Amino acid sequence: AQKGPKHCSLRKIELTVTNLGLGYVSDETIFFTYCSGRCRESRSNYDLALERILSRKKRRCCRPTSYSDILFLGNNFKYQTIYNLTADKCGCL
Amino acid sequence: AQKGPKHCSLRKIELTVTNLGLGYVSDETIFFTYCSGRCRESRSNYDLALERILSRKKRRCCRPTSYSDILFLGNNFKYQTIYNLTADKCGCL
Amino acid sequence: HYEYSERIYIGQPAGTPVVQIHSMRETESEWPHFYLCWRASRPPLYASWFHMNETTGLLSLTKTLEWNDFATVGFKMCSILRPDCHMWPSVSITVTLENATLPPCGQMKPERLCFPLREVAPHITENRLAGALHQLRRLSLSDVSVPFAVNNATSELMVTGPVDREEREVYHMQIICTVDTGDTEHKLFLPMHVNIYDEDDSAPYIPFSDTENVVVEFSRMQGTVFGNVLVYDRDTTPVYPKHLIQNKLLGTIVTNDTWVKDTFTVAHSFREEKAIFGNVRGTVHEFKLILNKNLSVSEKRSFQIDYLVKDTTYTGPNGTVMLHFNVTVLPVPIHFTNVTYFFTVSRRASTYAQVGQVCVDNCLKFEGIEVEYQLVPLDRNASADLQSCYAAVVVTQSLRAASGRLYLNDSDVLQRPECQELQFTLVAQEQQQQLQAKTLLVIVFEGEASKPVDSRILSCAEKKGRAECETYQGLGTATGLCQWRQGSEKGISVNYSTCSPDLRTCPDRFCDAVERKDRTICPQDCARVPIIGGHETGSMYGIKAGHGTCYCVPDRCFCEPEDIKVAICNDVC
Amino acid sequence: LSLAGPSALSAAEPHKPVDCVRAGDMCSQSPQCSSRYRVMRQCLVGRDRNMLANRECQEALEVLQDSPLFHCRCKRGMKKELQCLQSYWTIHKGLADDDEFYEASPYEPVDSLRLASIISGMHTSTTRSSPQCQDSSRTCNPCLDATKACNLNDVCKRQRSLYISYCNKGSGHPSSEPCSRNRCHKHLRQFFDRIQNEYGYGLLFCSCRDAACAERRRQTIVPQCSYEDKSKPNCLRLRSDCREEQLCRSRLADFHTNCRVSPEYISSCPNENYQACLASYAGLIGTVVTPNYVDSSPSDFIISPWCSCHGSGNQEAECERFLLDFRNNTCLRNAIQAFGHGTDRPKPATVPPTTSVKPEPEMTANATTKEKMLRAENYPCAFPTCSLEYGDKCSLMCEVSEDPPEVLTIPMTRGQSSSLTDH
Repeated sequence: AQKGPKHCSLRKIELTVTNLGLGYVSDETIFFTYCSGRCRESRSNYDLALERILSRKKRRCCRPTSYSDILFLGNNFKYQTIYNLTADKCGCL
Repeated sequence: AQKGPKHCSLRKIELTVTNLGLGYVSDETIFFTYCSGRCRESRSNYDLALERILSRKKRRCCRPTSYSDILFLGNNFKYQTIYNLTADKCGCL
Repeated sequence: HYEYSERIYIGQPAGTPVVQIHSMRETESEWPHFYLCWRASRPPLYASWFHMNETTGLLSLTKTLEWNDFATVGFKMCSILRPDCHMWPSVSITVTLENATLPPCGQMKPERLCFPLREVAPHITENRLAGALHQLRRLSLSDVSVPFAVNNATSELMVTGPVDREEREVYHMQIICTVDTGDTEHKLFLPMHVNIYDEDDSAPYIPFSDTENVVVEFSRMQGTVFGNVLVYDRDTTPVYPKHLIQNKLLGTIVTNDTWVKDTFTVAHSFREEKAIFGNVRGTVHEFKLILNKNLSVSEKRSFQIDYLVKDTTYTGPNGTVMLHFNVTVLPVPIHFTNVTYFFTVSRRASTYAQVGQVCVDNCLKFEGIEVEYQLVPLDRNASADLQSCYAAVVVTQSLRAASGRLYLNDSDVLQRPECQELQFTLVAQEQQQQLQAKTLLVIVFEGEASKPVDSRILSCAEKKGRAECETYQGLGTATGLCQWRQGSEKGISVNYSTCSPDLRTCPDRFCDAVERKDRTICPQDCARVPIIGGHETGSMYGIKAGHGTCYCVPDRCFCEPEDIKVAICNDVC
Repeated sequence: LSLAGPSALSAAEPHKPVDCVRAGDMCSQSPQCSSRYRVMRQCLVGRDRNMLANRECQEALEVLQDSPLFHCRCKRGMKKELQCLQSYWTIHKGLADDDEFYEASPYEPVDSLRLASIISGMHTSTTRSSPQCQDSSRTCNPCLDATKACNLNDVCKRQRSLYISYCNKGSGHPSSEPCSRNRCHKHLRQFFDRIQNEYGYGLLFCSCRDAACAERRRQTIVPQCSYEDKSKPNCLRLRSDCREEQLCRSRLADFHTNCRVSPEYISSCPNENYQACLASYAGLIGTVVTPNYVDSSPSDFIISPWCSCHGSGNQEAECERFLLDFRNNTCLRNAIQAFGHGTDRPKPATVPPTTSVKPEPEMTANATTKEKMLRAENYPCAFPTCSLEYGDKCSLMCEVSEDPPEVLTIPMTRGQSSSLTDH
């Protein structure tokens, strides 16, 4: 995983479809993009109040705000699609 | 706080604006509504892949999908607004 | 609008007098004639039960009232208006038909016998002829010093001669009624207030001076108000209804100097006062001189403005008064009177650090006078390198005054040893007449330059604590380091804790001309982003008051107490 | 000349009225009525006295008086309320003089029992009789309780937040546009129309023991935007502006009908109906004549529209009378105090705290018994007919003097005495 800036942003890993571990077998290499990082600066009044009232950090999550599908040729020479696999954009939700 | 159903849903606490702990001073009582509960059932291909690749549970968060403002009369007899303070609806994001 | 009201009972015979209407005469030759008119276009069922004597104004019954009369009419109140009826002065008469016979005299409360239902408050106009204004039931009034009397024969309350409202607006009298019911004698006292209507019979007059001396100097902006001359009028001035305004004073500037007419106007306002007119309502009129346009700084004149005021609804003599404004317009020199500017700048300062303020004589008093400032390097033939040093400092226009603010425009220059001292000619130019003033301005760089830590200098306001604040070289820092302000009050306070580039100018609840160049210099004064946590916004933007510590990131600001030990959020919530 | 029964304005009509929207529909189906209705609309557009006096307008009025439009009424908060009021005033505006002091209400009298049950249902719930007030150790603030009740009710909370957001603009608000009084008024009206009376009345009429509670009560309508202004207009100008606009004219007529001080009733309110008065008062909130508490005095509060009688000229008495209908209205005061103490429907025995002072003139009297042959009780004594019809059996003699009486008595014959005072 890429050691990047602290704030919630898009990260990427290069790996084969097989290594996704979803059971698909294909030696095609893809970029698996995901969201990670701090969401501290995007808190709202809701988060502040939650922290004060429940004294628990129910902080915002660094999550994708849009996804993309992956289409590949499996080792069985059939084209397949994995829907909503990679993150396009990230946000603190 | 209300001991409610496991799944991610809206909860509410009755408290005064002062007890929100945001610095506003008003004896007005409001419902502070927030989201809490599990998001296990709403995972996507992205979540599955992430669990496998990073072997870390980046589960979806139970977060508000819409907020409401709170308008109140402070003990200084001035009307004030706290924007996006309470959750209206919840979702696993 | 006067209302008569009376009660009638079942069994009262035809001919019973119900109500006596009075109408006062305007002139000797006038004699009132009384007619009944109905609110709706067609007389109601009960119209035929009443007769109005055309000359005496006495309304009486024409039939004896029976029980079914009550049933047929029911409770409905209908109002009929005959076409010509509203062409004449009219009063409304409400007759209440009681569902009962007349109670015997002994059972009737003395008050009922003596006085009508409603509080009695007749209104008569001043300066009118004597005459009856109200029917006091079989009342008699012996002569009293007030201008009222009772005609013992007819029990009519009379006014005995013209009354003057400006002397007295209302007469508080008391009716004493003695009721002899056979075995007991009741004496009853009832207050009666007769109000006097006003008409425009008083001329306007000037209580103090009719002249005001006006000096126009630094305030030369259109709309500026000078002076105030008072005119009194003992008459009232109704503000409603607009088209019936009485006692209106109109004024005109008496001059054929077109410059004066174009440049000045006189504003008139009025208010009702009582105490100064002997506890009778009168009107105080105010006349103020107003600049119609911006005056140039070089204008220099002395003249007198005469203003003729006329009472448009007063017909008597001396209905006009003349006011005078002695006006002196002084020129405003654009000048630096023996002033040279000398500023020092730390070499550690960062871009947008504020260096100081420049101001021509009296510039802080200027209104409607625009002055722009320029820095011109003194040594025009300096080498290119040296010339580039001069780019370090720039001057910009203040927003609230005709002064200039100097600030550091390029902190890299501070790194260059050759840039030691900058000598400028400071040029101030007035924008309308292009008048100029010049003086010397020297800036000396002092101290050692600090190595730039981070190419991207961020806002001091991002720092949340004293330690990280006072070690950070944020934007706009004069000393090279941000300054921490520690608040102490609980709750939402104007003295919130925060990290600032320069506590002299930020936060001061004013987004000044330099801070406005980049809102991250002082978001506390200039932020237009959401503010999270307990706060009060400034009148236009920024944080007027905050809870605990206020700090800002690019897209929002936070105000929260420092006591929350906030763990850095790891990737997983 | 108008003939009125004992309770003139608010008495129930002999037959149940249809609402004016339906009456308008019925009229439009009759060629005779619809044509006259159109003529009447034209007559009023001119609004000029002579226009109303012309033959055609008068003839139209005569026909319309026999149509259902003459007896129709409207209901507060009904669908098409504005259309209903327009039909009503098309007829009644033609009948009324311009400067009629009291106008009949276009609204159907509210069934006080139905209203009372709504409000009494509230006594048991969260507002006025909440435990906090009985327990003297804790500061009792019924207005705060009323706010809590509203905040914890979804509809009330949303509607309250809505009007506050419109009325509180411009005071340190990020967007800092100035408050728009029209929009503020619109949402205040919407608040009182849409939420249950128990919540609205709780906020408006909560009873207070201290200034903090009273100030919260005063702030309910966000007076800085909905009520106060730089200067105070003349009250007659305010009334005239109100009567130019149908909703305000209706709500003012309704207030005058239901809150008019009626000395013949113990409660000072017409038909002893506190609720109708409270409803009419609430109906004025959000109109040009929006009334409010003038300060934060807890119990001896004063309510007034934002106007004064300065500059009334010769109409000062009328102006003062309009103003006193708010500032010195015992019916309104009793209704509010009764609501605050949970005793909204006065039992005839319970004499309310303030008996009416108007228009009964304060009279002082003293009686001396004299031997008299006549037994007065059995002689009907009609005043002023008494003297004309029954000769001197019932003789009345009164004098006028200026108070305070510096009494000068002039010797008179028996049965006649006169005294003279001036100040």
